[in-house]
Amino acid sequence: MAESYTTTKHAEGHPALQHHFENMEQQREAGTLGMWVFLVTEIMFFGGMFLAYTLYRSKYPAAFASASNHLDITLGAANTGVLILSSFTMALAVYGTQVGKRKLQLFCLALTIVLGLTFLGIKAVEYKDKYVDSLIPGTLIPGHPFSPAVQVPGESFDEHKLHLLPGATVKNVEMFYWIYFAMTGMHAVHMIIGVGLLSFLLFFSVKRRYGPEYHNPIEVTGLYWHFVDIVWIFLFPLLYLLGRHLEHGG
Amino acid sequence: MSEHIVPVKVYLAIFVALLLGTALTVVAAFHDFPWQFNTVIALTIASFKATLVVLYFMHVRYSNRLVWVIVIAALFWMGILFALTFSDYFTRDWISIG
Amino acid sequence: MRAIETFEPPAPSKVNYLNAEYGLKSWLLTRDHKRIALLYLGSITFFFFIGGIYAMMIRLELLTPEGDLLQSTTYNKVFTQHGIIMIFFFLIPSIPATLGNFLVPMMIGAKDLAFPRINLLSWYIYIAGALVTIYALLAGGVDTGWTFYAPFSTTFSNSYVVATGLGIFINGFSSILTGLNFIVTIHTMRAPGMTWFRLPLFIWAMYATSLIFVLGTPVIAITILLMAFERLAHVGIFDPALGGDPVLFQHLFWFYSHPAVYIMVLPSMGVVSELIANFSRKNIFGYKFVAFSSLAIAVFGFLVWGHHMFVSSQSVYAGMIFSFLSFAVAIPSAIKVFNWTATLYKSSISYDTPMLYGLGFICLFTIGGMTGLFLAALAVDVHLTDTYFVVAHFHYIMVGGALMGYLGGLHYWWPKITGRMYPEAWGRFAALIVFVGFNLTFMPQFVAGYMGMPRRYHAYPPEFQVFNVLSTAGASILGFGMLIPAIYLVWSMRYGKRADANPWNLPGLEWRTQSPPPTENFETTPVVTWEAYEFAPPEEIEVIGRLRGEFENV
Amino acid sequence: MQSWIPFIPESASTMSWKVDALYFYLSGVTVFFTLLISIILVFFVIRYRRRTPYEIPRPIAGSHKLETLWTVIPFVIAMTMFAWGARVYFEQYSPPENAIEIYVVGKQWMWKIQHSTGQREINELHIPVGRKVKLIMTSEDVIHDFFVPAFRMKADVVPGIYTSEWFEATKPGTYHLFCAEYCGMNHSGMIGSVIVMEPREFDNWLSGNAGNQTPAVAGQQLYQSLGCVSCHGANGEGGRGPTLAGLFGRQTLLSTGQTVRADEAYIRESIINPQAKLVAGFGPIMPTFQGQVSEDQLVQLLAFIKSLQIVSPQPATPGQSPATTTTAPTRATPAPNAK
Repeated sequence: MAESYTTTKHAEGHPALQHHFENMEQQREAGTLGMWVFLVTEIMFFGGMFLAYTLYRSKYPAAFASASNHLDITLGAANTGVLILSSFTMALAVYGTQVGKRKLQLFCLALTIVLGLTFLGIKAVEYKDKYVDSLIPGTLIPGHPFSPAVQVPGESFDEHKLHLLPGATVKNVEMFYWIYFAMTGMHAVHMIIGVGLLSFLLFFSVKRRYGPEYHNPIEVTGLYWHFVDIVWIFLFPLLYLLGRHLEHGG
Repeated sequence: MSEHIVPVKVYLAIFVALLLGTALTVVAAFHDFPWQFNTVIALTIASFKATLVVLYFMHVRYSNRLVWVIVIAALFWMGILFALTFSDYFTRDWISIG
Repeated sequence: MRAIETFEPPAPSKVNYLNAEYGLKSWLLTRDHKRIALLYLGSITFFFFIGGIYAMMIRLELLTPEGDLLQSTTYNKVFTQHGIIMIFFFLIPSIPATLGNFLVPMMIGAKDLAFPRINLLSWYIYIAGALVTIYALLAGGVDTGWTFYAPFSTTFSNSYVVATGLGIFINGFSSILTGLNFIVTIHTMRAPGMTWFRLPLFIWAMYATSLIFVLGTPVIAITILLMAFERLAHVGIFDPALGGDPVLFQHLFWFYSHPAVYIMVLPSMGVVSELIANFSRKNIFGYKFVAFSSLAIAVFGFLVWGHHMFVSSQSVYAGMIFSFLSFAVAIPSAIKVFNWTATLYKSSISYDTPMLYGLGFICLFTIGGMTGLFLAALAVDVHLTDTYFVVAHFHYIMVGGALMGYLGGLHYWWPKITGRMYPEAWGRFAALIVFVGFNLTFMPQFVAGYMGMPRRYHAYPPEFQVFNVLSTAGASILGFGMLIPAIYLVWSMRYGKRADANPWNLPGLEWRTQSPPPTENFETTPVVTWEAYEFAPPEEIEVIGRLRGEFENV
Repeated sequence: MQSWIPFIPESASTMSWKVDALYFYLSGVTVFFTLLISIILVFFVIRYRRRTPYEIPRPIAGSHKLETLWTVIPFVIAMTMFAWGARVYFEQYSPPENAIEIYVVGKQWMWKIQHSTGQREINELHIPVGRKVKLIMTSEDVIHDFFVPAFRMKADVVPGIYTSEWFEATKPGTYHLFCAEYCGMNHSGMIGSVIVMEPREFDNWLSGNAGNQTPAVAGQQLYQSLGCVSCHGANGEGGRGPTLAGLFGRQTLLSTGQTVRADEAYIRESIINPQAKLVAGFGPIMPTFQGQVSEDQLVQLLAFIKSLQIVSPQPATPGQSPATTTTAPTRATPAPNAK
């Protein structure tokens, strides 16, 4: 980044150059920096929830492991794969725009949207499963309280029933599910916003707005999309995996 | 900020590494390690994956110092939030009220 | 001493940002940072007077020991709403969103902020948050205290907690966007030649403030959100009856809310640096120390939140860590005070209104800062926390500090903003009244606090009455002192003497364009070849005392 | 209520003068620096006032020496304040051995106090002069704070956990008791008094108010009526549930292999959330008592379990006066006779 401008370049005259910037380079720099600063706020926003998670996980380990084991690891892992793939296609979309491969740009943007929607679809299925098992905490859905069936020791295994590890209580399992819904829900909100942004980009890409000279919007949306991916990269082990070994060990 | 165009090969390699990391963390989760190593392993793999995304997909590896500073600052502030909060919770038992 | 060289005034032009366009639409859809600053100025002034009315109600109730004027439920709402409005809707946006918005691009030689649309959006977000909060106040108000401590807020209060929380949550995004805009603008849009160490200290202060906006505000947002959900849907994070921990709420709340104190006072420190240097026609003593102390305050400010929780059942050892760090954060503030004072040595001090506020700031901030040490000292804090001592201390910082700086800055840049001078005699008179009224209001509260009077009490034992009578008397004077500028500033917008481009004869960039400035601030992009506060050429620099060989370049 | 020094509240505990001493030090430093800055400011403002409208003073370079000076000196002073404050704070929050234990339950908007000798009070606390008194406190609803200005002591009373504060009164008299953490509508009415008495008067007061069950005895009744006996044994000797006699204060091995000190917090948790920390060798068979026992009753159960500790002949803890320990009247609790 230029610490100061030695010369005042005149506007390049690109139609996308806003009046208050000196040139496209400055505009691009500002856009990228702005998104990075925004991502810092996002990190702190999720940070508050990760803090609450860490505290209660260490306070109620058995309940959190029991609740975690009830989550669908197959769907969770599949979703992780979907999201990683979408990050990959997003990176390719940026690449395609940078080097002017328009077909690659359009195809990858579209594919990223589809993968984002796939993720949200799988998430919706998981939420529905939790609803069926009465695992929606508090009165988030009025009239449908948190009342999971609990597996009694010796009873045959029922995947709809909650298997409580020693030391776990239903009440603390409920807290896990609130943290689960709060974190994945907030993540899903970010996904929805991301899909919205990508649709906007796709629309204007079709209209040939972005190319090698002007691709900052795609680039910064890519940064946002990768960030949402990173949040999930941490959510997946923390919510789905920790405590899995207890299920089989004891 | 001169622009750096990352070759597709690199993206592909990172993508494969991320998938492998995911598979590895799932497998490791079912294995019973001593002490708290399950948590340590899961978080190490997650951090590794996140680092790959940040460095390559988000181009930080090719970015200027300012972006590095921003990324490190974000982690540092998360660290403050965690470290000082847990400096309370971890030392509460040191004096018992009884 | 040498005579001032007058800067070449820019060619006068009739077109400026105020008359470039007309009509309501031209204001509501403007992307000009100067117009957005005025939109903010109007909004926060409105909230300042609402908050002020609440303050007067509090003081009138406390005139007598009995709870006679207001019922306890009403009183609890009044002090809560005083706090929420003054903090979230006046003090936090005050200097950044008005003076900062107006001046950051002008002082660095840019045409606008980096993201003008986001800037306008931040004002609309502020208004949206304000409307939701006003709805909550009209519907029945809120009585949790501005701190929203769980589980009172999550479970026990019977007031409009969720609506108020939503208002603050929304409002938070306005702060975040302002901070983001400033950081990007200062990094990428400085004029040619405007290096980091040529930046006016106000810009350093705004940069430090923006860091806190960006790093702290998201945490209060998520905290308020979790609190609201807990109240709405009985999903527990904070209420012990639901397995939660109320102390976690305090950690998360103060992680933002302690740095928020620096959001309020850092911009004022920036303004005061401008005032002290410019009205004494002197380069600031130890420029780099003052600049970096702003950043140090922003960073250290995040490490000390636990000093609000010394008696909260927090671990004794964590208390010691937080106490230690709290004393450390006092040092950069002390450095600033000493440097401001040293700047005045062998200078040429004028007694214009902004300077009076600047000098008042130094005095009151010293008291406010020093009494902060009482609250950082663990053992004394145990006695003082949640008493009137705390109330007095933070009013010395927020009114004596933040508000004094704001008023000083408003007067200082008023000719630039409006193109008109305010009446100088009235200005000095009001500054004096505010200073006297303020001290009379809050000095007795220090004593009442050490005597043991708890805060947030609507009735109190009669032995505390004498302090409260003094305090109420002071508040009346202070309230009167606040009305005077409100009247003459509005008056001057139409009838004030016209101001030329550089009424104070100053070297800063914002004074090198016409008053009021044109829409893009400068006719041509300026090229900066001078240092900050360069009244005289650098070769005339005097090295004081026997410290030769030690000096840094100014 | 004032001491002989103006603007200082009455000092009535061993901690008061320690806090006051630090306060005087802080005040001295504050007054010194405020005056220093103000006098320099006023002097400069007069001495260097602008004399002609166009004069320009010579610029002055900054000075690293001066900057170092006014960084290091405030830092050193600040560290003395820190060290002094931390030292006294540690003392304030380290509960002493052999203190009279008194249970405090805060609720909107009153203080409910139980002496271990059975006296109950509301919004009043009677204590003897010259004895260490430790309060074990919890709340039924929101956060409160037990604040006695004359003792320079306060601590939050937090629902869900036990907190404690202690003091040793030095002077008989009646002192303010305030709730210092905002707790809702009648927060400013959640006040009372601490009455410090000479030991003999206090004994009189104790015997004059005798007749209530001690918390331990009340706890014993609860222990029976709640059915704890069936697993933990009539005298806490254990059975299907772990042994309770002698449990308090001991390290206990848990089913997870960890050990935990059986303190107030542990016992409280084990009653309302029994599965959380299972004792090694016992199954998760105990039902939760959350919602079935009030905070008052929890305190009584706690007192009972603590009393089981004393297997050998009772040490003469002065808190338990002979009138109440020898016979344990088991009649139902009458209406509180304290105001």
